[in-house]
Amino acid sequence: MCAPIEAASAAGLAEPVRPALSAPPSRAADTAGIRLTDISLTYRQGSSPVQVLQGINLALEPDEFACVLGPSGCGKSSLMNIMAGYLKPTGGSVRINGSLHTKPNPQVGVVFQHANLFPWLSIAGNVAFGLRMAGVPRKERKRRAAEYLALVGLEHAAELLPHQLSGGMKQRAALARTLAAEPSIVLMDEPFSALDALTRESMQLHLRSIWQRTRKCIFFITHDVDEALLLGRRILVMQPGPGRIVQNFANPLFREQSGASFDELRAGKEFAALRRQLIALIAGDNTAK
Amino acid sequence: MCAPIEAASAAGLAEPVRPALSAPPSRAADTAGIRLTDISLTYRQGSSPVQVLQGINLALEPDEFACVLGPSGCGKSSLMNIMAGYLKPTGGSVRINGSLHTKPNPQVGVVFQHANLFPWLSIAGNVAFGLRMAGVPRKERKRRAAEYLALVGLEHAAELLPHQLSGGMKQRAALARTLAAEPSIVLMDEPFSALDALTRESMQLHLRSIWQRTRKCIFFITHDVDEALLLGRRILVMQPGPGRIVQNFANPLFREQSGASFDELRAGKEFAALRRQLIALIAGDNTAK
Amino acid sequence: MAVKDDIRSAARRPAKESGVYFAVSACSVIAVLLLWWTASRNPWVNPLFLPSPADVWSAFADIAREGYKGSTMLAHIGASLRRIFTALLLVFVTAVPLGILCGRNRLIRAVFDPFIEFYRPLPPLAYYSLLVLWFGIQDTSKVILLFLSGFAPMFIAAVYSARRIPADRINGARSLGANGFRLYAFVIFPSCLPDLLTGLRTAVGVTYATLVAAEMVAAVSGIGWMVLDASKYLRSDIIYAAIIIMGIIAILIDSAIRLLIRKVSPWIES
Amino acid sequence: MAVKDDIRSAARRPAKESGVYFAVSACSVIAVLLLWWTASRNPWVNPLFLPSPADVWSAFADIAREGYKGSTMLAHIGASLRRIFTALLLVFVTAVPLGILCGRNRLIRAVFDPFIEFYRPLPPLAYYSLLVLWFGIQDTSKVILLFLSGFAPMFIAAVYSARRIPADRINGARSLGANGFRLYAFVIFPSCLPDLLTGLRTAVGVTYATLVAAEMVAAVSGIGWMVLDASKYLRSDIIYAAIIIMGIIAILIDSAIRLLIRKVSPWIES
Amino acid sequence: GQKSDETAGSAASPAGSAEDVSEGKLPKEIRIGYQVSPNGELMAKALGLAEKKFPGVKISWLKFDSGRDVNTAIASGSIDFGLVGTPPGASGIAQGLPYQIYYIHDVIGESEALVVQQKSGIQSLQDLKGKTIATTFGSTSHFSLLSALKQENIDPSTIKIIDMQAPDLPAAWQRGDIDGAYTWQPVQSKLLAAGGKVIVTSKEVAEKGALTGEFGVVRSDFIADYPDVVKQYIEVLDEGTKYYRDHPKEASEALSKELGLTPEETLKAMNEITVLDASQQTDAKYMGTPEQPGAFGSLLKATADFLVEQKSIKSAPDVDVFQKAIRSDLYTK
Ligand SMILES: Nc1ncnc2c1ncn2[C@@H]1O[C@H](COP(=O)(O)OP(=O)(O)OP(=O)(O)O)[C@@H](O)[C@H]1O
Ligand SMILES: Nc1ncnc2c1ncn2[C@@H]1O[C@H](COP(=O)(O)OP(=O)(O)OP(=O)(O)O)[C@@H](O)[C@H]1O
Ligand SMILES: [Mg+2]
Ligand SMILES: [Mg+2]
Repeated sequence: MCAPIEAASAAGLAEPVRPALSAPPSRAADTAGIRLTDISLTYRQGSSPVQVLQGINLALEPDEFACVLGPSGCGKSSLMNIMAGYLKPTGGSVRINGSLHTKPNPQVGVVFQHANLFPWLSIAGNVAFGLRMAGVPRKERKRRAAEYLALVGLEHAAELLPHQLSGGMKQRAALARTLAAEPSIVLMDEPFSALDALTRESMQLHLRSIWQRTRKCIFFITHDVDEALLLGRRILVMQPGPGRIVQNFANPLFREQSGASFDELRAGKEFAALRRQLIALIAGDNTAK
Repeated sequence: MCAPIEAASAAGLAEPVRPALSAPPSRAADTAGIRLTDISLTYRQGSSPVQVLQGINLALEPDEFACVLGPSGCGKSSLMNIMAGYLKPTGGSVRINGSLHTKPNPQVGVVFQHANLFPWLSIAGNVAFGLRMAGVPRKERKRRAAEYLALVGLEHAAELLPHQLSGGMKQRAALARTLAAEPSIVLMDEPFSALDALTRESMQLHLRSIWQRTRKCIFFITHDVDEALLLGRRILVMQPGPGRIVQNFANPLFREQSGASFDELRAGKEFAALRRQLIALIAGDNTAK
Repeated sequence: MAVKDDIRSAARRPAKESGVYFAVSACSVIAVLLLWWTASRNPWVNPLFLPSPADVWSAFADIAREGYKGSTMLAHIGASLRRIFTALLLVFVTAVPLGILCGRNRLIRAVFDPFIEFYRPLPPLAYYSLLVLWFGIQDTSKVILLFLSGFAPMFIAAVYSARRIPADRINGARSLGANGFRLYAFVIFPSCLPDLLTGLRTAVGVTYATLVAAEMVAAVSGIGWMVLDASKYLRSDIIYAAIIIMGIIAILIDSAIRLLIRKVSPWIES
Repeated sequence: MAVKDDIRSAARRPAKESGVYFAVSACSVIAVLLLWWTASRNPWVNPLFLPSPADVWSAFADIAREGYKGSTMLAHIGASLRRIFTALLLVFVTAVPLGILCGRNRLIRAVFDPFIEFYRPLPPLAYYSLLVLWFGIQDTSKVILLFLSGFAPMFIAAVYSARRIPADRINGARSLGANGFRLYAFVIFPSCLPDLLTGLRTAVGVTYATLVAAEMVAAVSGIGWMVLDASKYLRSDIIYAAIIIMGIIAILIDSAIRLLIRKVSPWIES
Repeated sequence: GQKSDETAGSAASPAGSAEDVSEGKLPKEIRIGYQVSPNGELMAKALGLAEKKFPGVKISWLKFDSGRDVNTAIASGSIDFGLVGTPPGASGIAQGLPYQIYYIHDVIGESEALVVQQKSGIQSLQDLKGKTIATTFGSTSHFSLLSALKQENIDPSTIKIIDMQAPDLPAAWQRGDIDGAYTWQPVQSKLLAAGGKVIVTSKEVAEKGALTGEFGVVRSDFIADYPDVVKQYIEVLDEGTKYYRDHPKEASEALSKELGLTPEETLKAMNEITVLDASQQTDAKYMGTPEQPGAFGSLLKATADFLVEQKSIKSAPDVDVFQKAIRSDLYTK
């Protein structure tokens, strides 16, 4: 496993921008988890091409919880779209559990900023959608949908339509829908940023406990430094021009058994220091001010 | 001036719910600032009336910066709409600088969650709108619009149309537009909640420095406890069923000359404690957990 | 720290208020009827130009009782509705798949676009004589005229609805294993459905507006033909009666589709 | 901690790609023209049903050079456009203020709604003979027919646009001192303008579709009359030529309005 | 656009389609496009003569308002028999429509006339300058009006001639939108009753060489397949015409419903046209015989030339094309 970079424990985090890791972490078997090799992406904007991603190398373990931070437009969503198979990279390759990954695939689940449920299906129907596509028989589908609804605490809302739910409930249903397809990897693009502060906090707790139970590999994009620090086992920082990973370190605040509540974590000195440095890094100052 | 409630300095804040102040704060002259007397509001929802606000009494000094917290649906926006004159209260009265206030009025400026600029006017045109309505001659209008654009740091964007601006720029333009009409009171309904975390923080800094320079009376609704603690000189907490003010205290973290940066404020022990208690209060636990 | 889930109540319309507005509408209708009645009693108003409400009512009663020129009133209405619904059915089964395909694939759209754009604004009467030449004077040419008038709005609605499906929804569905035909059947079509029904409303409107034109050549039945025939003999009373029947039918059809929309897509406020 | 302000570039459309689609469209048009040409050369195709492109072209050239039955081609086009634009002007100055008022005030809306809802779906031909009775056979009745067909869509667009102005925008304007007439002139009207222009597009479309009907009675000029007259003598070549002229005019008018929309409201993606 | 009947006919969708031609074979259905004109065909329809003649065959009567629609209907193969006036008929033959002439129904006399408002002060054709005169373009009336002007050497462009359907005329007349109209019955009577006055009738115009009339056309395919049916239908028309002539009173009562006039008005209208029976068809004034073509062919040619002059049709073929379309051979025993 990649050792937390020296700087992370104190104030020196942002000083020398470490190049992204080019060797896979030692503990991950070569085949399990996500492995990005030398990903680059160029968009055509009008007549001139714009390089959005360059030389991205990344390896995530099959039970990783990686939070990705970076200023707006640095290419976080583009990178995720490549990992999901929505976008073909201009160069490089994506391997999921060892095999090349090019098209969207139930192996790789995605949760979006807006819950993005199918409004014409009940919540149970939404959650069962992936199973239906996989040809699981109706009865079995129903059983498993109920299971995942219970996991996100929505048993009572199974028969409702999405528009009858609050934002937080919708987002939990979306999470259940993705998990019900039993992906080995879950990509999340700012899944909580449209929620209000309170709902957001409760969703963060939900997500952490789900991860603790399912141990999926989660790739979690966020704008919110607090969120990344509270949730991530690993933290990635991207910078634009062209987009690349400039920091990749194990979150020193992460506690495997979540003994500490979020409030306790927040109150720590380390939290404040890390927070300040990450913000400075995202804001584009390569030297902490 | 209303003394900070005893509990605010330590952990006991949320214990006994103090009734809202029924006497005006002593320092405020009877005529200056905002004064709400016994405001109540009933909506007709279908056939049954729903009481949304009850017995709201509030007095704010002419240079107050009051942040309002409360769970979704507790009536914050409704209260602001009454103060702005958009909504007639079912009972009670609003006095602005001593005189009864019933209709929208350039005296009371409003900033909304979405910048809400007139998309067909340039930024300068938007900022000058209030002056145009007041019959200020074109030349003078132009001069004053430029002044307020400078105040929010948008000199260079004067001739652009709103759609050409980023979210943060739009929100600053909206602030300039409201200030240019020279209101004595500015009401703001979650003005930064649609912005991303970084832009948001920069807007908070902007707003604080503008308040320090202009010393308007600001009534600031937010969902974000951090934001309230970082900005407010006074903090109001509302609770629903029917909506009422359950806490009204001077923010102990408030520093007149903003010697401390937000990061320093955040790092303090007091901040974390207050934060935890306010969140518990908003989430509906009347006793801190 | 528990966040209360709010299950939003679907309907929040004030029911009482709408009663007031209904009353106002009713009053204004009654006022206009009264005005009509007074005007038509005025001796200097030619009853040819403005038959009295009583005349119109008796013309209506007459047609309802004895039919009009060989067919009962219901048969006339039925003939028109049969033409319209045949045309609309054809419209739906052709314009919807083609429109959705065009909406999802810009190349296919580029193939069809110029023709749709070209024929769409053409007045149906301009090409009606060609249709009669090609398809004869029977119902075929009438139905095709109605079909062509309804096709363009339905097609455009289908293209538009398919284009505006959020990319995230399609991507999400693909990540859940939907692709090819199943993507169209289980995700794209249901996503479009509310817009398609709204498009159907427009198509019905346009088709209906073409009804009289369609029944101009060699018809002996249909409510549109009735108006034309009555106007040949300057029977204003029958013209008025037929117009009122037409208006009522149109409102009924439209309400039915609106109801359907509300039923099919309760999450859309209309 | 400085946040970089990004001034978004207004246009981000890939210009190159649209060239490809244009080429595809052009190809498909050429393919259809070729098909037409081949089919019309086929001996078993009656030229009455399908005149050859050459015939249509020569009919067009003929009309362009020598006019059609007493008026030049431009005079015919001019007569039709004059009728349409007079009607649209009337539509704009009546439907827009009334629609905006109805959109802002539910009581006023309740007064007018039943009539609009009733007459809106009626086929214009159904009441055309009444219009001719009332207003004579001159241009008046033609313009009124076109006016009535365009009024409903414009009115509905105005109501809709006035209703969907965000409450915050109106409230914000009032807090900045706008009220009464100035609120309408400086805030409500400009807010509605993009929707109004879109409504105008619809109104133009509907009006244009009614053009041939309007020129059915007592006309000797106008491009719609030309089609009708040509179809009396089964002059398919002239019918085709006139239809093509009509299509092109319609596309030109529509493009002009779209350009206007883009000019007036650059913030709306169309 | 010249086309022989054979090629043009096969493009139309044939209804009573061709197998081999055999004597006495009957189609399943006979579709007759009629117009409301007081003649033998309308009589036959009112008396149900065709139904009696062809028991077991479905007879569909389809009403048309103008020769234009009849032309279109035959071109599209929608009807088998049709009735057209001379101008649309001439234009149809000139354009190679797949039909042939089997019967001349009537020659128009006073039933079509130029009626003007008495208060307009028009006394003669010369007074028409600057006035608004309505007529139905492409009809026999339109043809007669323009012919009358030509006979008097009046430039039609000095008059405002507008295109109106006959049923629309009374309203325009009442409102004073038009000063006059060249039109047929029953509208003509209505205009006369509403303060009108006759300036010139088609009879007078015909005497100066511009005859108008109405004749029956049959789809080429149909006559090729069922020549006997056409002959039998001619018998039906003959029967109708005879009844029309012999029992004017009963006839007027029977026709008044179709015409929407009173029996008296119907009788008047009946007297204003000359209906022809089968025996008159081969008269030299009309069809003539296959050996000795009558005047009708040249009349159609002249009418077609006139339409060319009016730029209504592109070109008119030679007179023998018209002669060929006239099936006087049906009348040779
Ligand atoms: N379809 C596209 N065509 C051209 N350029 C694009 C496209 N999508 C994104 N870009 C550009 O690529 C860059 C990266 O975009 P991306 O959405 O990946 O950033 P992001 O980090 O997710 O930003 P945010 O935090 O705002 O979501 C941006 O500069 C954007 O303008
Ligand atoms: N027009 C209305 N008609 C009926 N009820 C309303 C109306 N507007 C608001 N309400 C109700 O009044 C209550 C208070 O609403 P309000 O918008 O003031 O709350 P809020 O505190 O601003 O909530 P949020 O934090 O979500 O903005 C809610 O229960 C809401 O459902
Ligand atoms: Mg993104
Ligand atoms: Mg609110």
